[in-house]
Amino acid sequence: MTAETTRKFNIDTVANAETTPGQSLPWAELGLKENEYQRVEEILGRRPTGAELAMYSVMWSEHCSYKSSKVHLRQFGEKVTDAMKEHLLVGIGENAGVVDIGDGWAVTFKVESHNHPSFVEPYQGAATGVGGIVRDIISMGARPVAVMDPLRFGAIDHPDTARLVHGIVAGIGGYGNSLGLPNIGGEVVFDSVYQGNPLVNALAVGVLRHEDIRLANASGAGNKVVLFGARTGGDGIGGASVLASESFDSSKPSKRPAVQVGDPFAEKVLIECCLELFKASVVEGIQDLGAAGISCATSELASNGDGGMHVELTNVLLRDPSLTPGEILMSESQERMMAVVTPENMAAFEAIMDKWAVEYSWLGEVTDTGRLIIEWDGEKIVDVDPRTVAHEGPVYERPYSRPVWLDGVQADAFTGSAAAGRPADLREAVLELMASPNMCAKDWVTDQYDRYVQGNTALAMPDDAGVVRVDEETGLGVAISTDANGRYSYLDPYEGARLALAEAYRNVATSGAVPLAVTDCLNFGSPEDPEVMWQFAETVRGLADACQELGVPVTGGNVSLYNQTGGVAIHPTPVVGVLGVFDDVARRTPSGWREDGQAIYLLGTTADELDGSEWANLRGHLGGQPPALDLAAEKTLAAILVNCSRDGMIDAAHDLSEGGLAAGLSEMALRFGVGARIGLDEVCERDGIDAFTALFSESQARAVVSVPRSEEVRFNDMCTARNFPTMRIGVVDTENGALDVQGHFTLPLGVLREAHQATLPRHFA
Amino acid sequence: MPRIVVDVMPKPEILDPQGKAIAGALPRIGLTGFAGVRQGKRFELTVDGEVTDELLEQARHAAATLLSNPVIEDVTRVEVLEEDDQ
Amino acid sequence: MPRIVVDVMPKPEILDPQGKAIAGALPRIGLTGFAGVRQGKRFELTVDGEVTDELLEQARHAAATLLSNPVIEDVTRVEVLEEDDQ
Amino acid sequence: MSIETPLIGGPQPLASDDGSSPLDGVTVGVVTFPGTLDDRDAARAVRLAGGSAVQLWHGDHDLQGVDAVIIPGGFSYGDYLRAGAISRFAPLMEQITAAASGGADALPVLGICNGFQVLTEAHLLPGSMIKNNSLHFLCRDQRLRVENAGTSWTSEYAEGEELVIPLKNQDGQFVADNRTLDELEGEGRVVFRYVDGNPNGSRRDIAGISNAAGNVVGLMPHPEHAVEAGFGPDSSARGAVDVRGGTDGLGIFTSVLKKLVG
Ligand SMILES: Nc1ncnc2c1ncn2[C@@H]1O[C@H](COP(=O)(O)OP(=O)(O)O)[C@@H](O)[C@H]1O
Ligand SMILES: [Mg+2]
Repeated sequence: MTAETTRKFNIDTVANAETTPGQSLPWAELGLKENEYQRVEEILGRRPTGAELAMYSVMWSEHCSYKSSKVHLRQFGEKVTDAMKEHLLVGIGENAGVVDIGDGWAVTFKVESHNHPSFVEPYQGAATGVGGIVRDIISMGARPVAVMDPLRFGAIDHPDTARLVHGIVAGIGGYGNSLGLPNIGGEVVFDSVYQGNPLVNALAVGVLRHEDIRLANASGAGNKVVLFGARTGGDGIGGASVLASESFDSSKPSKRPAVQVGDPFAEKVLIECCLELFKASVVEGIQDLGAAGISCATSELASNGDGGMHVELTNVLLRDPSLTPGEILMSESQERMMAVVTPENMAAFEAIMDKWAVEYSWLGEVTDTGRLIIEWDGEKIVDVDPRTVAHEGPVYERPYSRPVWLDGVQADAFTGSAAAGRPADLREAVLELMASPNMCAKDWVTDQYDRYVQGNTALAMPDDAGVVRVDEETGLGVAISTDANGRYSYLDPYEGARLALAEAYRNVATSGAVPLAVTDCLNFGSPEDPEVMWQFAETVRGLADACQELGVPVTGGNVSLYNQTGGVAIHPTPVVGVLGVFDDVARRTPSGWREDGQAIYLLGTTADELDGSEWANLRGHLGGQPPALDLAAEKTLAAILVNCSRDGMIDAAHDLSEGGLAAGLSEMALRFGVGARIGLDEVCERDGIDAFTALFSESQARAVVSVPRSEEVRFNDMCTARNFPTMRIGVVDTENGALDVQGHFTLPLGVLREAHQATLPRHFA
Repeated sequence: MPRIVVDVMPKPEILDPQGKAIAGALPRIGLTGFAGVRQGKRFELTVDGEVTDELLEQARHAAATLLSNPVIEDVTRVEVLEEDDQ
Repeated sequence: MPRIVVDVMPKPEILDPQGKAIAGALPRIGLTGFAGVRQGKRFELTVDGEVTDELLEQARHAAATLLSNPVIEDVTRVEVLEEDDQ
Repeated sequence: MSIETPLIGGPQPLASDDGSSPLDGVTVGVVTFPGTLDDRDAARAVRLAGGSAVQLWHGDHDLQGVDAVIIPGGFSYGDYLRAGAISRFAPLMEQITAAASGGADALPVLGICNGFQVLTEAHLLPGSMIKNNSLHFLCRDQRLRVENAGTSWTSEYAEGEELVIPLKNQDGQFVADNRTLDELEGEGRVVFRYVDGNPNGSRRDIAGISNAAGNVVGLMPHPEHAVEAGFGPDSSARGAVDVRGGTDGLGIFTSVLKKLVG
């Protein structure tokens, strides 16, 4: 049978659905629950057509409808004060939030997950993860300017880990590098809980002028709807090929790809061509095609606009001519966009497409009927209220309960049994920490990423935050950091989420930027497990509360559920990204000292807080309570760090988090290969701790800075005025070539660097 | 020395960006006769001595595990290369 | 649809880093029978209709100019693919 | 105002804005292919060196009267077939090839990374590039030595001078047969050599070469990423610098501008 006849025969039309109410449809195979299917029938007043069923089933999936998480995510909106909204141009709900950074400039940023596809096919899964988040950014009207990649893998020595690390890192680099987007940061964490469920989160940032903001809506009856970019193939509809039955013919459905292959070149061209469209003001509304493809784009554009759209589906350009209408609606082929264009602008639109050799097809037009009508060769196959598809999916109040095991875990403090975990030799302990999978240098990964392209990168790995310039005239720019600590969240999900936010906020301030806004990617196990659901609920509550206390709103994000193998879920892993702004990126503070004789100060106090720490992790222990969080102290610390950068009071700053002071001092010394002499006695005395605790505790609201001699008085006065505990703990030494912790050990930087650098190459090179 | 050749092609249903880019370039250099292009890989495994059945079996195993990614590629040939076939 | 196949291999005197990496990996999965590996490319050009001499000529031209770089590669085959040869 | 960082700066005189700069009217074209990435950066480098950049589109047939051309880095056509393989057939490449041939006074052309690959594919420069030894994309701050300070693009350096310039690519291993290599060495056409370790396996540590006349130069590292303090590499071959303060690449761009006015 030729493609042409397949395309014509036996299409399930609306008329057909009306006359054959008894026809059975594969709703269960498509993932709908019985009550959900009944709801679809109620909405339509008849059974759905095959094409309608395809749309409802993908749009009402967990991934697209947030049906398990919605009731909780509302807090991000509810806990936002007017003051927090001050810089928000576009909030949650759009493809990505948009933040005002001054001078008429705005920034949009968002983090998303591509976890499961990356486990199946690491290179393509990670690559298309970058592709997807970048299209979200373009669809806001922005030029993408940077990406970041928070990653989680299983144990470093597990036999499957090298496959995932190689593929995922190469995929992120392969796609991002080809798009010309500098990679300015991310995370690499190894923990056996992620063995069968690696986390691949990708963050993208874009820049735009206020007046260039584009929204995903289709208004103006009579305006044309156009699909452009790559052709539509059978990508991402593997499980849904049951829909072949919609055509009721006996020929076997043709094979559908198990994974999607990304085409970064097509996306790069798509970016340039969209920017030309924006510049020429040729599009009224625009939407990227991601999950749920055309189903999502048409129903969202229509319901966010005048409410109606009329589309002829046979106009879609296909890569695989055997696709049925339902499959075309569900296809997740990459590198596609949909736009709304006035009739007057059609020629201008086509000229830009032709210049970039991008394929496009006019699908139909915007109407004011309140209905989304899709036809197949003139026959109506979809007739729905688009809101019911896009926004009125099921919402579940899933039961949740605090895990019974949590009390036992929280009671099992590492500090209590510290004798066993306390090293005899601090020098060896620091070396072991800095060589450990989570604390070792990540250069083997980050050297595979372009950090230079676009010429605006002011800070990147290994500094605390990535910093890019936005405006070449003034130096206006942004800083971003992403953080999460799954172990803290496992011990206490409410506090864990707050700690993740605090760390990202602190990192941004450490670089010298004023924190402005938040994005998050919430990676969890199955929402159908009440204990996981409780972790999720606590996480959202914690993050929303902490955002309110710090005065930074969540502007968008993503939820990834079902990250579990068998009955075992990953640690709750809320990846939090904080965006900050600089008046002039020339003021950014690097994370290493360079000038001989500068004074080294420790900001903040240290308590005996080793539960959940990297050190405890190295000793195979996970129990107790995560470190205590004082958000007022975090705010003060951030204000100090930002002021210091503005007024030139410090030359280097590094926040203290995983690995504590030991990691902080080591990284600062290694940054430019410059040593230091450190004394811990006064800190130990003031805080009532020993040297081991001073070095390895992960107490929050701390940072180390280096202060030029001429600035010490001013620096101390400022900290005193803000009543923030500060202590001089040493001095930069360009001669000794070592990290010298007096009275305890001297660690030559060569030895330290070798230990720090060797780990990833040893496992993966 | 005798060689075993292994051909690996992207699965037909999988997007092949490389083939697509070439297909786009051909008309620009005046070659308009082709409806599509797909780009795959060709491996030549050199054998020191004679090609035994066991070695062919090894080559098939290599083709299925190391030389192709079964999620996106098909092994389309594992064969001893005839001398004149170079 | 008929296909013309074009095989391109790295020149023997040019180091082939990919082939080398594969040769190094084979013994690690227990395949010790091969003396060397080279990785090249295989292109399949689809023809809409019949393969004429003129089309074969076009394919040869494409192989020599676009599909290979004579500084580092040799075109080792330009041929109509037999049906059963897939 | 548009979201676009301006690629084409208005003419920006080197010396002052009294309009008397010798660089007035000197223009350097920067070619954009589909998939080119570093065109804005190359244009910025030209501006920082005091010249004016003009955007050239691969599909045009006109060099717009530019005095020199830069083919910047990126992944033209995705580099899917071979880096530079498809781009070299662009209409504009015919103009460039014609203008670049014909001796020392012919059009100066610089190919950076992907641009270098395009120049070898177009046979304006000998040899070719294959995958890095590591088979990985590699981004790092690379030390180079200027081996020939007599080309259109290196006259501002001293022979033997070292530079630190970012290197970032996947197919950066320069190969050619021994005869060609000997010829390049013998004629002083090895313009840049890697020092402190060969990052990718390039024959004879070659990082950049020129044609016989010295007007066409190609190199794998990216001088346009080491032209502006605050956004370059962390170090300079001239001694320690501030964080991301390295500007060792600027001389490439000032060299050609000086040549054009002198
Ligand atoms: N996957 C990655 N991609 C890009 N940069 C990364 C990645 N992993 C780590 N980095 C960078 O390496 C540096 C050190 O990482 P990490 O120790 O996790 O930072 P921090 O503790 O300050 O959050 C940071 O600059 C971080 O952005
Ligand atoms: Mg940090």
